[in-house]
Amino acid sequence: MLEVRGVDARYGDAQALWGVDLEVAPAETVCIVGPNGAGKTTLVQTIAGLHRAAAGTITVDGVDIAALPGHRVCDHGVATVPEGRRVFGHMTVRDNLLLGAYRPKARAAHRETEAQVYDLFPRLKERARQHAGSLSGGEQQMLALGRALMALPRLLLLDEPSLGLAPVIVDEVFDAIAAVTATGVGVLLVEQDVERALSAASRGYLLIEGRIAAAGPTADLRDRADVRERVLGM
Amino acid sequence: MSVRKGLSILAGVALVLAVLAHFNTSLGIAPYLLVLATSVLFWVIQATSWNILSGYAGYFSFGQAAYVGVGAYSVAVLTGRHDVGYPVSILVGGLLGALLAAVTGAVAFRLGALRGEIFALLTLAVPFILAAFVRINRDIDGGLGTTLPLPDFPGWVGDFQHLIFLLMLLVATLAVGTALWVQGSRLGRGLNAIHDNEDAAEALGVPTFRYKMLAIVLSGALGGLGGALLAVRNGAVQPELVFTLTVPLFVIVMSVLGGRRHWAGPVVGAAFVTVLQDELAAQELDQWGNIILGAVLVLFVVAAPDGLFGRLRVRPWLTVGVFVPVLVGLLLSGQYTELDAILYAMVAAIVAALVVDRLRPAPGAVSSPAGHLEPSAAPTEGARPTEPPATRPAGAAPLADLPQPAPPPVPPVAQSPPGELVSVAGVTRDFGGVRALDDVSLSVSSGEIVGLVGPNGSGKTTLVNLLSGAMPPTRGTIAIGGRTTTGLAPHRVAHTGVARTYQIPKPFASMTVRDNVAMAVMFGRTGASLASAREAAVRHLATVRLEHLADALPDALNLHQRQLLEMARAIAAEPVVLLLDEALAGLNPAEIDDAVAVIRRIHAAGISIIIVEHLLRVLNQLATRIVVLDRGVLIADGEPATVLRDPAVVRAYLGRQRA
Amino acid sequence: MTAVQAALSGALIGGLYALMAAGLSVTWGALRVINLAHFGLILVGAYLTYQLTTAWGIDPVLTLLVSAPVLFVAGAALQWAYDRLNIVEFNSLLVSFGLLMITIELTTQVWTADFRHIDAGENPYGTSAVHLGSIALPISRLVALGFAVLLIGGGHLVLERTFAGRGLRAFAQDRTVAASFGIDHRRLGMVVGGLAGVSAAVAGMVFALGNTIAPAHAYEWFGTVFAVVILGGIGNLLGSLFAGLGVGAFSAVVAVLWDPSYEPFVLFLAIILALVLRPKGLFTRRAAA
Amino acid sequence: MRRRVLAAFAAIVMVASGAACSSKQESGGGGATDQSPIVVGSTLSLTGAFAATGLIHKIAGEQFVERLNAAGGLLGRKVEWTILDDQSDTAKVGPLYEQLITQNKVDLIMGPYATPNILAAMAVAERHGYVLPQHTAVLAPQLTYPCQFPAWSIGPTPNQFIPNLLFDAVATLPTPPKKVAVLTSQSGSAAFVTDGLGDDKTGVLTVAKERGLDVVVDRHYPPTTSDWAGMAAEVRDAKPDLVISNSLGVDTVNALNAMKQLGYTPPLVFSLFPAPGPLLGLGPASEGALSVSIFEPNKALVDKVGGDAQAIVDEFKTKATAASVAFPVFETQAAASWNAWEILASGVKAANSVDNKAVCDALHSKGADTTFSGHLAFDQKVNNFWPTTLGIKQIQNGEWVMVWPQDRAAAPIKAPTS
Repeated sequence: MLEVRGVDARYGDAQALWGVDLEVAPAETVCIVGPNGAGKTTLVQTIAGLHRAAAGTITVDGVDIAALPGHRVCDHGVATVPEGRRVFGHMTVRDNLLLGAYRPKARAAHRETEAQVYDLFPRLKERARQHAGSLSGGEQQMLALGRALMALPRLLLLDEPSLGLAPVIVDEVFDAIAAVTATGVGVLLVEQDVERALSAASRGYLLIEGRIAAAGPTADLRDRADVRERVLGM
Repeated sequence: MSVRKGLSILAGVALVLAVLAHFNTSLGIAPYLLVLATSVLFWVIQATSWNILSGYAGYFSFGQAAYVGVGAYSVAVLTGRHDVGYPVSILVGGLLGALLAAVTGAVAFRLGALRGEIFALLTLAVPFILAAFVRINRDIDGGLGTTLPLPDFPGWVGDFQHLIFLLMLLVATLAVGTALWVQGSRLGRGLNAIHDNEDAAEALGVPTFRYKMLAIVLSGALGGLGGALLAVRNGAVQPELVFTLTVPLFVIVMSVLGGRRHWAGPVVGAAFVTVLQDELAAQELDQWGNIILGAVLVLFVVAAPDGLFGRLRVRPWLTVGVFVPVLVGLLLSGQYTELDAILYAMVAAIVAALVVDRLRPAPGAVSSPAGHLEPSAAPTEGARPTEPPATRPAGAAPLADLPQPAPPPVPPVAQSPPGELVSVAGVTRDFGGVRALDDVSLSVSSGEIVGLVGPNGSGKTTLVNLLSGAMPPTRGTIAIGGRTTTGLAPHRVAHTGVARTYQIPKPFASMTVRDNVAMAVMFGRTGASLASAREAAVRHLATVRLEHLADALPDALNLHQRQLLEMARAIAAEPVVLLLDEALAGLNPAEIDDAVAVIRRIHAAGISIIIVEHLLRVLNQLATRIVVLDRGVLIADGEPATVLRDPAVVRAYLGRQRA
Repeated sequence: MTAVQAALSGALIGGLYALMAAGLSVTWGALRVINLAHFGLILVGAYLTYQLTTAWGIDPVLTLLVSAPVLFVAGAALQWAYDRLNIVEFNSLLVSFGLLMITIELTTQVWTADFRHIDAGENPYGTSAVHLGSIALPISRLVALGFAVLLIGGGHLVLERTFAGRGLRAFAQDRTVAASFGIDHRRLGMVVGGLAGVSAAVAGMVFALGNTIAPAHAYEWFGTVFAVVILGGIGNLLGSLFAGLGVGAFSAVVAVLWDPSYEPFVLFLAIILALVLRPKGLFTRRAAA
Repeated sequence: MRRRVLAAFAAIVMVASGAACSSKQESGGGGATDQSPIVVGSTLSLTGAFAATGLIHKIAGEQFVERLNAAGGLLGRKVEWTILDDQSDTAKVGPLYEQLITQNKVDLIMGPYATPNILAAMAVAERHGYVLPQHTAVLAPQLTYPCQFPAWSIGPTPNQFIPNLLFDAVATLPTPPKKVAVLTSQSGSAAFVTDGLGDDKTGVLTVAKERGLDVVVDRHYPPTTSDWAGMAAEVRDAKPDLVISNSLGVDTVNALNAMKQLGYTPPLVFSLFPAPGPLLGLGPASEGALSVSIFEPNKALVDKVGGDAQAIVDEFKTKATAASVAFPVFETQAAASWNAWEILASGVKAANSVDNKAVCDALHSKGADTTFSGHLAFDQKVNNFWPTTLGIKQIQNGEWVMVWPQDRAAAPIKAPTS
């Protein structure tokens, strides 16, 4: 479904990504691991259209989205759960969710999707009228996920979903990710908790200094020397 | 350039100007240039006065007219109505300006929330109030205006124009000298830190309230003196003259156009805008004059959003190289008056600098990629242009591949006597109706590393904020090393030996990594000078192995490096206890191991540590004790192994994943 | 009785303050542009109403049919320029100050600096009133309040209840994340800028109904309007309505019970007090952090 | 880096000053010959808040200079007028006059418009010993410079003179007013008529009491006032016979509008210094309103002045209409302007020189001849304010008509219609 081919990204003169290739299939969770500063967030932003690719193609179901501005990328079924959750704290939980359904297609179906999201995260329903800023970190992560689901994505980009969350909450978040994948959505996961990422995903990519250094099933990756040294610290 | 040298050059320039003005007739300088120069100096005073608070510390003020008005009316009332001599009334103008500033500051700065636009509105209101007060009060002038007598002055001064020029020059020199001195002093560094991140500055030991008060009082005194001289120059004072919005608007225009972070910015801005305005008025353009002025303003702000001086300074030779030939050329052509020539030469120099800047951006003027997520994921290559390539291991991530030299030991801290270091007794903290901490008691002995864990929203960060003094407890007391810190300002708490890091790093964005750390040394318990603080900073950077990035700006650092910078800054304050608030969040295992090693080194130097962390693997390695909070209540406190088996802890926090 | 009359009249004129403040507040809050040129747009709105009414004898309220579209385009164009040139916050203050100067001088070129006034013959609203016993409610002020409630109330509903409104609020808080959900900030920003222009057209029209117009007025509006924007809470539309009414009524009562000369003194002291007690604005809901 | 910049600064200063020296010597040579024009300099508020009236003074002045040159100029030399725009900003007036005198080296100066600006210009004129004819400064006691010559005399003590003039005029009405409401703008040129100035507390308030009138409303408002509803309500509820609006510009218009909106029209209104046009624009609401004037182009008055008066008045109307002035009538402001120029011309002729000291002395000893105010003699003891020719004018049938004092009136004062 998602195919990234030969993508470069730059910040001014500085190049952050070098010829990145990757793909994600429907109902598949794929993780990207690598040291800080390897370009993982840049990669997610480039796919989401928030950063312009300097070269290469990014196709979603055959449509090249690499040149589209950020607000057009979601039209092709790509939704993002950004690092640090970034819910709209001054808006209610429900308004956050409805915002997720901003694009016309999602807007038309927003009632049904909203019900589905509440089924997945009952706690959001309880708090629908509360300001998102008053939620706990775990609840905010649920909301960020729910908000992305409201966009009826076929591809979900998850950037550091466990960041700053208590273990008991991280469990819930990863359960929810699994549930989402089960509905047929492709998930691209960036996660510093490498153990978690490798166990949640079926395939993975090792990104080092803006280049894909290794790729394969997570079970294989775990055993590779460079992964163990560079990201697992063993 | 040292401050002292700067001041002596400034004094020299002032002296030259004074001599030129004194002999203007014999030198053939048109008397009108003296008049114009007096106007320029007035605006230099006001723009500089504004800049000391609003530029350096970032507290945008719309109240400059208040100081001008108070100064002018001091002269109007004392000299115009009560025959008090000019010298006294001018000084009183400065004093009252300072007093007014002190009152404004005391109201605004006592309340931490009065920042940004709220502070701006507060200051906007002050001139309105004063204007109304003058109009109501017939003992002042009831709004009728006051005329002033011609001052007496010794004959050697020359005529009145010489007198007022010299007075303005004196105060302008004082103002610019003050701004120059402030910029190079601890006060200036502190104000800069306040501008970048006030909370972090306070936590590092910067006495923010005192510094802001100092800045606003200096600003008020200089503004008041300038206003008093305006009254003398004009010979008449009306409320419409002094309490007008055009004063703050033009002062802001001048300072921002010139550049707010450097003392010379307002000087350049004031000179340029005043000369331009004057030239436009003299051209008999009527409305077109203001239209051109407006257009120039729009163009230059768009072209140089961070101020003209910054652009000129990057290329001094280009600036002078364009200015001087154009000036000389125009003068020799005989077609232009001196003033036209000066103005056109200034415009030519500015335009040249801006155009060249556009074509070939100067080093150090890298603009951050606007409109994108903060570049925490910025690449490790490039983006650190100030760093000489040789010191960077080519093609390697800075941390992981570094050869592991024996890191220098953290300088040992004056050991506090063993025993209770941190004591938290019955502490409760409410936010509105929500109780974030409920009757928490906790004690930390020296040498411990205490892990603080709990679900999100359980009160961990609140406890860190209470310990660092960022907020007071609703009830209960906190003591550090036997000394009660409850009720102390955060910078005082810092001086008792508490340092902290922030969950989301809060570096001072306008300072290099080295200076970020040097700030902590300067404002820490020992209070070193900037020069020695910079040396010490390099040592602390070596402890966290960031020394190769000492000259980079924080924007160019990735998350891990920023968190290391937070730690370097914290230990630079030479604390006895260090509060680490999720300092490892977002790091991958390899980086975590690296950070853990740093923390161990810090601990080995005798610093006790309280660490908030979700990663139990880390706490198991590091902590001597674990404390668990749940919904504001302390539910467990003890050995890591014991605590992590506690059923209540498992239920509330750990879930199915055990340590 | 006099005080009641004054308070009511003051509150009604507060509708005008609210109209002037609303556009400024929403572009500041949502787009982070402090658009001083907004005062210029209000001025142009007032002159357009004057011009169309006196030259063609159109009913002053109907002049909105012309001035609102014109100022919509102007507001949208301004926002387009600010966005293109990446001008936000305090630099926008400077740039828009330059633009305000230009606007004021251009209106002076066209209409001269003379005081202009829509004569009674062409202005059916100018001097008539609704009488309730001894209380008179001037029509021009009722128009001000009516438009304020309509425009601000409508704007509030749009912000709260529609997808576009949510999009704008989201954009105000986090433009990057908002963009990733399909919010085209350029277009939305231009629409908001345009609507702020429309509010300026309405404010200008209302001002021209009951006052004489001169280019220099643009500066005189600063103090009160900024006070209303900040007291109401930046970006808070309903807040600016309430703050407008409150400031209007409060100053009128001070003027009657004490003396008009004390009004700015008391008003701005009260504003400082209000800021000290409620620094986030009087009408901002307490959002949990 | 800083050192280099500072060095550059110093270099700039040196070069600038050096260049200034060299160019100066070239331009200093051309001394004034008898054929060179006489240059008069002034600022006017051509933009900003005072621009509406500033334009009237510009048109009147240019008209005067044109006529003067057509008649051969002064002392056989052409007259040139340099006008700079002070943008209605008092702070700019002083430096601009300094510029005119020291850089442009004008021979003579003319005052700017509006009292605060005139005070600022007077300080400069006094420093340089220039003669300052000025058209519109009314704050007589503050105009202490001996070579300042007022062209619009409202007497040395206007705070006594104006109330008495007004009350004398309305006392001739069939039912003279008994209750007065006083609204006062807290600005330099209006408030002193209500409250007096300095130690002299005489003003509308005290004079009204002396004459047994009842002051039912006394309100002072800041010049920035924009909401008149409160004052309007108070006036309405106090039911005065006469509303005295000691105000400037359009304040009276706004106040009357606000009253009208409350369903109230005061029986009789006096407006101290109104902008002439807008009050007429109120239509019937302003019929019968009173104000002060030194000249109105009423036929009777123009005939009485005689000479060129009609031609001047007509020519002004053509020019002002062309410049789209809202109220293109040669009334008090334009007449004051004309007076000021005639004072300057008279002084130069009498002194037979453009030496400012000589002109000043000549004006003191010989006075000046004016078209609209006759011969003026300047008394230094009262700041050169000559016996006032100020009268009361009234809106009758939509036009300003001089109605008081009787010997200079074009028509008798009319009683309120209601």
